[in-house]
Amino acid sequence: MSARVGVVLFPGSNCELDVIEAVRMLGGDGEILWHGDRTTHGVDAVVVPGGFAHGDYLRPGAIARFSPVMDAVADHAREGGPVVGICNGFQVLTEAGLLPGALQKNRGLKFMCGMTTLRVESTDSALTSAANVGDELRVPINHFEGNYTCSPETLAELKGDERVVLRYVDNPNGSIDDIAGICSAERNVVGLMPHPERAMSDLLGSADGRTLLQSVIDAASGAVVRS
Amino acid sequence: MTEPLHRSLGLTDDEATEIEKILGRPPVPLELAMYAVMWSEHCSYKSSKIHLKRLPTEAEWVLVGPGENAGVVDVGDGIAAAIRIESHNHPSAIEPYQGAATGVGGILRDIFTMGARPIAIMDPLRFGPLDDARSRWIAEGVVSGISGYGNSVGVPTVGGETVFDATYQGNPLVNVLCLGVLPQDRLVLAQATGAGNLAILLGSTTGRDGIGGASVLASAGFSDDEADADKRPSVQMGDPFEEKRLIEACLELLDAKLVVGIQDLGAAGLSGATSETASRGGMGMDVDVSAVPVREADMEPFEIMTSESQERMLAIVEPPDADRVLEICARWEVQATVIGKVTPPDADGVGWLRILDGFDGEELAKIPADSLHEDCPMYDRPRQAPADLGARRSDDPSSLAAPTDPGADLVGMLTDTTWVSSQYDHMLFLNTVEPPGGDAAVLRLKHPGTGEDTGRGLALTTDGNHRWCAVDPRAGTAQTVAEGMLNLAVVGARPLAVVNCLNFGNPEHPEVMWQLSESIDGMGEACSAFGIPVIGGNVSLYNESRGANIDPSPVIGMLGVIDRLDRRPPGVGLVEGGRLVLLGA
Amino acid sequence: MIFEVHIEVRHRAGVADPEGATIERSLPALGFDGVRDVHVGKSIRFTLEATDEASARSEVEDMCARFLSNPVIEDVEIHLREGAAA
Amino acid sequence: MIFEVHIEVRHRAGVADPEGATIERSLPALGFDGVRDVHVGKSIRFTLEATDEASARSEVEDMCARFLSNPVIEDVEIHLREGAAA
Ligand SMILES: Nc1ncnc2c1ncn2[C@@H]1O[C@H](COP(=O)(O)OP(=O)(O)O)[C@@H](O)[C@H]1O
Repeated sequence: MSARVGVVLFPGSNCELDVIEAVRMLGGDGEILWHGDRTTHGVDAVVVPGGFAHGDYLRPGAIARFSPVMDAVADHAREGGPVVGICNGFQVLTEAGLLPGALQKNRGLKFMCGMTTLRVESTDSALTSAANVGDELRVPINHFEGNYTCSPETLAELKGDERVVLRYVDNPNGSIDDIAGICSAERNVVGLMPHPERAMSDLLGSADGRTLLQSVIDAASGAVVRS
Repeated sequence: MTEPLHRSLGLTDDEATEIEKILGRPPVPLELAMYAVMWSEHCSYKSSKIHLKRLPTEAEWVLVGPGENAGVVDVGDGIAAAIRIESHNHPSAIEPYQGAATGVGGILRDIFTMGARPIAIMDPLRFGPLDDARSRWIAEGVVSGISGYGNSVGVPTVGGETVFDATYQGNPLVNVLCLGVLPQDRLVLAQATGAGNLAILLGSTTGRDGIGGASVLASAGFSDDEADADKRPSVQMGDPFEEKRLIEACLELLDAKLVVGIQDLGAAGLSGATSETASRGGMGMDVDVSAVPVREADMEPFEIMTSESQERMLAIVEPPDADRVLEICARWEVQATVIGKVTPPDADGVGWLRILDGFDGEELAKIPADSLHEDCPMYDRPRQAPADLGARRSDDPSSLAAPTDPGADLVGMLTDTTWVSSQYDHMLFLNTVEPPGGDAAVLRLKHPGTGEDTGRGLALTTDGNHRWCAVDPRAGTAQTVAEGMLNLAVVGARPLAVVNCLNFGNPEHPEVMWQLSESIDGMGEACSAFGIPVIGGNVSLYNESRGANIDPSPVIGMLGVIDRLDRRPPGVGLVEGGRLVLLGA
Repeated sequence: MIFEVHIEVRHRAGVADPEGATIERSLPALGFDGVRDVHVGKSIRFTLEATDEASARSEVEDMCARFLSNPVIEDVEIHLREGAAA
Repeated sequence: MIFEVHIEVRHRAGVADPEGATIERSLPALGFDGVRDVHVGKSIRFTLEATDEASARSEVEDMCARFLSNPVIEDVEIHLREGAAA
């Protein structure tokens, strides 16, 4: 049976169908999780996709994190299920307290859309298990508020536990310590600003996102034994 | 006030007489306000319509030509493409961010009104020179406005143009093109049919913004507060989040076949949407102005009927479906209110638009619905070639001193527009094969219903050249069409349709009318010669800059189809040792 | 003299405030019921060196009109206070 | 009772304020020289119905901590005033 990946849809999300298309390309089953539902409908993995949930009004993720579905997502995470937040989804997960830190406006105060190169720093996470440490992946970014920040203590913890899973090779947005993606202490919750679903085929510029989403599908199918 | 009301509303004496003839009595101020917005140049095309008629508009694959909210063509596999271009020049000159943002919002509504999901935006932009501080402020604001709205609403901006020239100082051009795709059986028209059907207003509340010309009514005794009039902002705020929910709700309503017709609220607000849907359907409509959800207390009927508040749609629904419509809207958190009822035409076949204070309440206005957008007098304004045309044409480059370093001059003329396009999401929907930077944007064509890849592609380009057109608007516009063709050809696309945005100066100046007319003929001749129909467009007049008309600036948008994406030409990458071959004369 | 300047930039009356409206709509779901009329604006603080209060004020007004706000859609409220030397 | 609430949301000390920095950098070019220490924050205003001032204040504090600000990067300043009845 193929892995069931639930993709959360808030009003204002816009990458949900792209993620589902990408999951299907890898043989997984993608389905929408409506923000108003109180359940994840038993999916194997949850992706919180990109977009502008609730218009990003107040702060990105600030309103979305109170959605009924988010309690179910938190339960899923607590039980060890994979949860990946992409872009706006990363912002939602930090607001919800499922990941530490916060995402501020880009250093240049401009929205940025374009290709970046990411370096895989740890393969011990639901998003990077199929990659190798040191791999350089070309994956696009698309955000205004992707400048990751956190307290010095949090940063020390993230680094000490190798929870920084992806770094930018050329930091585009001012993120502290070049951070592009981090994971939770249990390594099953991951957030990243770049969009792996936009790097699924050479026709569109890069197929390097496959490795990342394949890791999610592997985690969903239980192929990866969590440490 | 000494000036008669109709004049302060922008209507001529002859137009006022015409209105009185239509009604058989003097209009009340509310009626006059509705005519004034609908008979404005912007809504009625009264100076350009007789010329636009000369454009070729037909081809086998055209499903909807000019006149509807967007043109629609058959692109095969049961898929149709809807396309339209619009200008938001004047609002962008005074509030660049919101002016451009609401321009994006408006063009998107034109597309999803047709049942199409908007999949791409293009933004041909023209600004004054960058060393002018105000032009810089405008350019930065416009680009962030398009970025802020387009990215957030979730439609990628896949290309455009950026031109800086003194002719646009003080009067930038902000044109926005939108492309949408739809399963052919989802195509809907903006019609109100079926007496007894309900008109449901969807989306944002109605505020005092953008009442524009009609605000003189406030000082004409409609409002107690004299100072009220200048409190009315003429610029609207865009709300991309509201628009995103509207798109999803409307497409779901259309998929569920719950609407008979649907129309966006554009420049003439409710006056336009109610009268247009009614008259297209050959019907009348009763509108309960008191039912319209308003943003501020004490709004006058004329304010409600002419407000340009953004992010609103009018859906015509059969009564048994109303509950499901309201349910779907509630799910998307879109406000939905029954504000009107479709009425049958009278014995003479006239459909009446009645504005009521409560369906059983006082009748505030009663107008033949089609008179608002069909009976506006059309003008054949005087035309004359500009006096300096000879001088413009005899300006001979060979009289110039030879450049000492042409290479440096060429490099100096290049502008890296990635500063613009990197601020736009140009990748959403996983379609963008050729991103901004190429000759034309190339998009994968997926079936909008099933998501299935057809292996084919759509190509889009926008082009304009005001310098050519200043010298010879006819040949310049024809050349622009040819440039569009070439841009499509080099990505391997067959052209299917042209849309255009005619940005010109003051039509009351004979040389501007001459330029407009010549330009239209040049476009028509080129499109006929190439066999490409013109399926829509927009005319923006009164573009004046520091007392002078801008150079004639027609902008052409062209849509093409690529039969096999995997076999398209490789693009401009130069390969060492390769040979350059120049094709054509 | 050094002044502490606080500027509040707000939407003009009649201009839609989508952000405020969205926040207002979401509050009841979080258990905050009695909130009405939410408006979101910008708050700008800085110190200004000027010869006297009148010239400080006129400079700030000029700054607001030309740069910090767009009077077409925004109103400003200016607070000025003689402050501690920097 | 009805309260008028004004909340100023600011960057926490030590958190970069690129918007403030950008304004500060661009002002001299416009002829405004004496401006220093520019900070840009958010200003949120609303009316709140509550039984008394203490409960109004604690409700607003709760709202700020849980929703209106992100304590990782932001501080708030709360102003509360008994207002005219709605
Ligand atoms: N305003 C814009 N928005 C998005 N893309 C733009 C914009 N301006 C220019 N571009 C992109 O940059 C590329 C180069 O633009 P331009 O210099 O006008 O090219 P050309 O000379 O081929 O018309 C084009 O692919 C165009 O799509």
